[in-house]
Amino acid sequence: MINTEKIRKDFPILGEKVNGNDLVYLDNAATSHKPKEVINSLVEYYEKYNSNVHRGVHALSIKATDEFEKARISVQKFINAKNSNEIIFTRNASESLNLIAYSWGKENIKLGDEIFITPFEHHSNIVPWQMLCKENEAILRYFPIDNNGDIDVDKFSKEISNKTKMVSITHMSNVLGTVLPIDKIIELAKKYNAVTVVDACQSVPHMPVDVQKIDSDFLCFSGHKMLGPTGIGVLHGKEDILNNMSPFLYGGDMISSVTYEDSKWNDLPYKFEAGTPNIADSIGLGTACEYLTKVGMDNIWKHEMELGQYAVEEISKLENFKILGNKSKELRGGVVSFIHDSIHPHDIGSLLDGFGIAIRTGHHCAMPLVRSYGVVAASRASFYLYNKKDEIDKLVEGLKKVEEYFK
Amino acid sequence: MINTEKIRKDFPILGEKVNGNDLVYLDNAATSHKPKEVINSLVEYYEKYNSNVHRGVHALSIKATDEFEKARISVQKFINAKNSNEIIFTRNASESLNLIAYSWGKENIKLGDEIFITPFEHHSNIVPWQMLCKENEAILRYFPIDNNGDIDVDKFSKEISNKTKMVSITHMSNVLGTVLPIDKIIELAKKYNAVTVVDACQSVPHMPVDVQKIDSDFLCFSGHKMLGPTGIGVLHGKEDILNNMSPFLYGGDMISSVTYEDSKWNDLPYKFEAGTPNIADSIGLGTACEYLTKVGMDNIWKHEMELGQYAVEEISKLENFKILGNKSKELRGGVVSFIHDSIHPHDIGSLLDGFGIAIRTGHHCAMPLVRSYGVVAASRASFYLYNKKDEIDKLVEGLKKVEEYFK
Amino acid sequence: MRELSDFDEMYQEVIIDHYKNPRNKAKLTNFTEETLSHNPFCGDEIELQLLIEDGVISNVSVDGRGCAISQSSGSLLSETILGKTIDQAKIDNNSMRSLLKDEDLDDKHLDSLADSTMIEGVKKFPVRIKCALLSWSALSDILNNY
Amino acid sequence: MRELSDFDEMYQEVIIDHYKNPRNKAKLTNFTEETLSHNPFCGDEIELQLLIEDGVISNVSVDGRGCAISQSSGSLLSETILGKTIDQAKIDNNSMRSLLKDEDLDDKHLDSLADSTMIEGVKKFPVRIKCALLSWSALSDILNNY
Ligand SMILES: Cc1ncc(COP(=O)(O)O)c(C=O)c1O
Ligand SMILES: Cc1ncc(COP(=O)(O)O)c(C=O)c1O
Repeated sequence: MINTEKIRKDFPILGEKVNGNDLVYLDNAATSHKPKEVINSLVEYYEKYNSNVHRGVHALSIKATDEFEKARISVQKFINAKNSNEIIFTRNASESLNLIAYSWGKENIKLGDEIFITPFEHHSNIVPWQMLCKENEAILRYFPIDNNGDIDVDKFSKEISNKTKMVSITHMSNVLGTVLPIDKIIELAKKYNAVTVVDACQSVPHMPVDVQKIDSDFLCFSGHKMLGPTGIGVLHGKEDILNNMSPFLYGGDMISSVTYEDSKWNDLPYKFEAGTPNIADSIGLGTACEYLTKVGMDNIWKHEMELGQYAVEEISKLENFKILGNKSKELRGGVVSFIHDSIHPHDIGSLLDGFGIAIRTGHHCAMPLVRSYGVVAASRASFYLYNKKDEIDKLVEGLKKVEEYFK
Repeated sequence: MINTEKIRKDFPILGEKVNGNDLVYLDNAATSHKPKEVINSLVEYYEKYNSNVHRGVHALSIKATDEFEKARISVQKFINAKNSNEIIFTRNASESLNLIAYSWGKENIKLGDEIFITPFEHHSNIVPWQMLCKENEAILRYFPIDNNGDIDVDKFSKEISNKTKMVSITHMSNVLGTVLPIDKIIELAKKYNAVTVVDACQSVPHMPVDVQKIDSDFLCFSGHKMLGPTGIGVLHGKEDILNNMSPFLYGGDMISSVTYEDSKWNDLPYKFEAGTPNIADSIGLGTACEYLTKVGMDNIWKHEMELGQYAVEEISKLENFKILGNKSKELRGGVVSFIHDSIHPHDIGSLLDGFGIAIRTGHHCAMPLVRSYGVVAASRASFYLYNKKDEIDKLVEGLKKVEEYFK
Repeated sequence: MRELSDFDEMYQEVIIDHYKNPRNKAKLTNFTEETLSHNPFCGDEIELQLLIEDGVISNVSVDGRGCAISQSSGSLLSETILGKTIDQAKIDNNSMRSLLKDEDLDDKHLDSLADSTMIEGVKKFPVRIKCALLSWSALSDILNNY
Repeated sequence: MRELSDFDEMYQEVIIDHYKNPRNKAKLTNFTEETLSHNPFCGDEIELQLLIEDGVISNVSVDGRGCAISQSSGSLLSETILGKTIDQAKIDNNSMRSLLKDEDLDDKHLDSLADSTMIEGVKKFPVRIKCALLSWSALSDILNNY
């Protein structure tokens, strides 16, 4: 098990007061906090060896390049990618998904082809495919859902066909906390030679993820949700697929040579990293990966499943609150969304904030999913390695007070 | 005039030793160093109010959103944009230029249309247009050059025509230090209703830039070259043009509503900012703008012109070294590139690094321009507000020693 | 330390009443203007219908989904503008924005806003000001054409 | 504090000599293999031509543009591999990489590299190792087809 109290000391912000109360931060699915190590790695970069990378013969540039490439290797190891050149640094998961749509999608998705996504997706894993399908006259289809509101893989196995060119699925829903059966889905997709994309925004930060085991073609996540800085995301792609793709953004670093008339592309991963990279934040993300590995992803996942289950149980005890999604233990991580009979999530959120409790309220960038529950907004509590049960108790206390207040 | 010694104290890295020598950092055109204020603003964000923006009702999210939007206003004021919603945060200038090519270019550049760029451009202002012209079967043309190697505006005025749909020019060359006559060029472009893009990577950090006065349609720059963090860039566009453009990247924050079938776009600037923004570094860039304003852009520009001129004079005295580009005073900022008769820039760079002097060597991401001088690489010294004349003296001393060494 | 009672200023009794019992909610069959206002960051919606006859708002309907503030504000707005001239509604709209920006307003303007002034308590919760203005933005959309 | 003399290890006399007087620079008219190796980050180029007959490198030309290290390394390479069998050239190529990675090499392998070992001084300047290997990468490109 992990030592939450010890871990909390690594996170300066957790000592902050909010409206006079200790901060209870339950908004980790939106973004996580950062340990001192990560913040220090940024400061160290800027104070000791700040420089542009890849083209310098001077000491700062050499050191910056080294640390930047070491960070790439930290990320590679964290998700067990085969090769560090399969790790493309982007701004965030949204950009990673767009890169796939623009670079792989535009060339490979043809008239009448089908792309499957699930009804659980974040807007970032919906809109790029909607636009691609519009532009290339392809068809965007949604996974079928069973009576419990879960993905119906059996039914999907009858709907997928040779027309299916791509399957893009979230590994874990950022609203429901449900873990999707991506193994089975990817196996099916492979049968039909469909390219697979995993939106791992809510999995890579919280559970052990091994891209070679998952065997996804592409996998995307954001640094800021996994103790890393804002402004850095990752696209993992299999080397041979990335090699066959055209670049996405054009500019410095991604070219091998330019004449007035024409250009040649650089090798992976640089082919996809145009312009001066986000050097400091890449290094910060590398540090975050190392921190998480030190704590142990297995431990973190166990801890969060426990918190998730505890929150489901406790909130379920409140009469007028309803949990969204499947309550079963195995399928759920540390994300719990709920609605109240009559009190709107914003009002809940505002009052909880008065007690120092930070939850997220709204559509969670998953409007279609939230609407499918008959509401436009829900409240969401989401946990991370530094959260503890008594924070969930505070949340439940808070919810009771909110209800009392609006009676 | 500015007080260099006082300014230097604000930059922690300037106290570093390199190979036992005081760091002499003359690689500012590649990236600049960061003052304590900027580094602290990042630390403060992560330690005090880190949170995702725009959708939260809790205190951290409200504070993060406030500071993020204040940073946008700092940038707006820094370049005197009409409205803060004209400031789009990107990763870097390269992404800003690609955004224009993808979003404005793909829809508006038609078969046979012409785009003009200059032979002075950085790859980031060449390759996006090469690709756009290939895809849309348009023609990429280069500004004519006069006998001094400067842009020939008179000749250009005869080459521009109604077929010219876009003119994209660097404000100041990152190799030659030459300031381009963008006022005249934009005036000409307007006559033919061509849309104008200014690559202001080397101007916004170093001289007062007023986008309303310049009257450019688009203007791009990178935060890391102007005391800001890595990973943050800016696209300025005129509101009505941006409003008429389709989005570039799709995902969270940039949409107004999503259904399973369709999506509607959010307002400016969010329409162009998909996914979680680089919150910390946007705030850092805002702080950088305020720092620069405090010192005064007029002062900085005067200081750099002086350094540039001094460097040109001193290096010109060395027999076997040749300065690239126009030597005239009015047209040149603090960037000086030079070549030696027989010693290759990398060898010069390596030896100078031994003395703690950081210059850049290579093609400076402007291969066509550097090749037009008959070489594949050049050495470049580039200055900023914290550089001083005695650093240029050290450079010249170093160059003499290099020559001695290779004799 | 913030107490629950601090919220009373935002959630005035009148506000809660309008939230639980919204006025003028029934859709109009006879209307001249219709608009949907929507906060993309939270999903709240206000649908506003107006019947404008001879420069006067002679009927109004406000429907929507969202928080106590956005919905009660819509209900209050419907009472404030019903029967007003276009010009007066425009003045009210400006007054409302001034009120929430904490600018000075004279009694004449305040009186005209009537119970809509009760939403003023959100000023202490700046992030909720957008909620309070959602319906007024819908009104702006329509009035801008006049 | 780094002294100019520290650089002597990288810029050995032999290196400077090969830089100033590159061997086997003349383009071949009769060759079986040709490749261009290029460092995208700095622009240095090496053009390598080989005449391969019966599994033996019977003629070689190295031409290019770039720094003292990349160009002298190319010139040294041409001397090292001229007359060698494909197999031996492959061994040399591996030896060269081991040498620069500071791995142990026995005398047989070192002897076969001949003067090319003189480039070893770049090890102290890791960023220049790429320069030293540019011509050897060109050689790899060709030998990989054998
Ligand atoms: C003139 C010019 N344009 C564009 C760029 C590209 O900037 P970035 O690498 O930050 O995207 C640079 C910087 O290298 C530059 O000097
Ligand atoms: C499942 C999922 N996908 C995609 C995203 C988008 O991530 P980002 O905003 O960092 O691009 C998020 C985060 O909001 C998410 O939870």
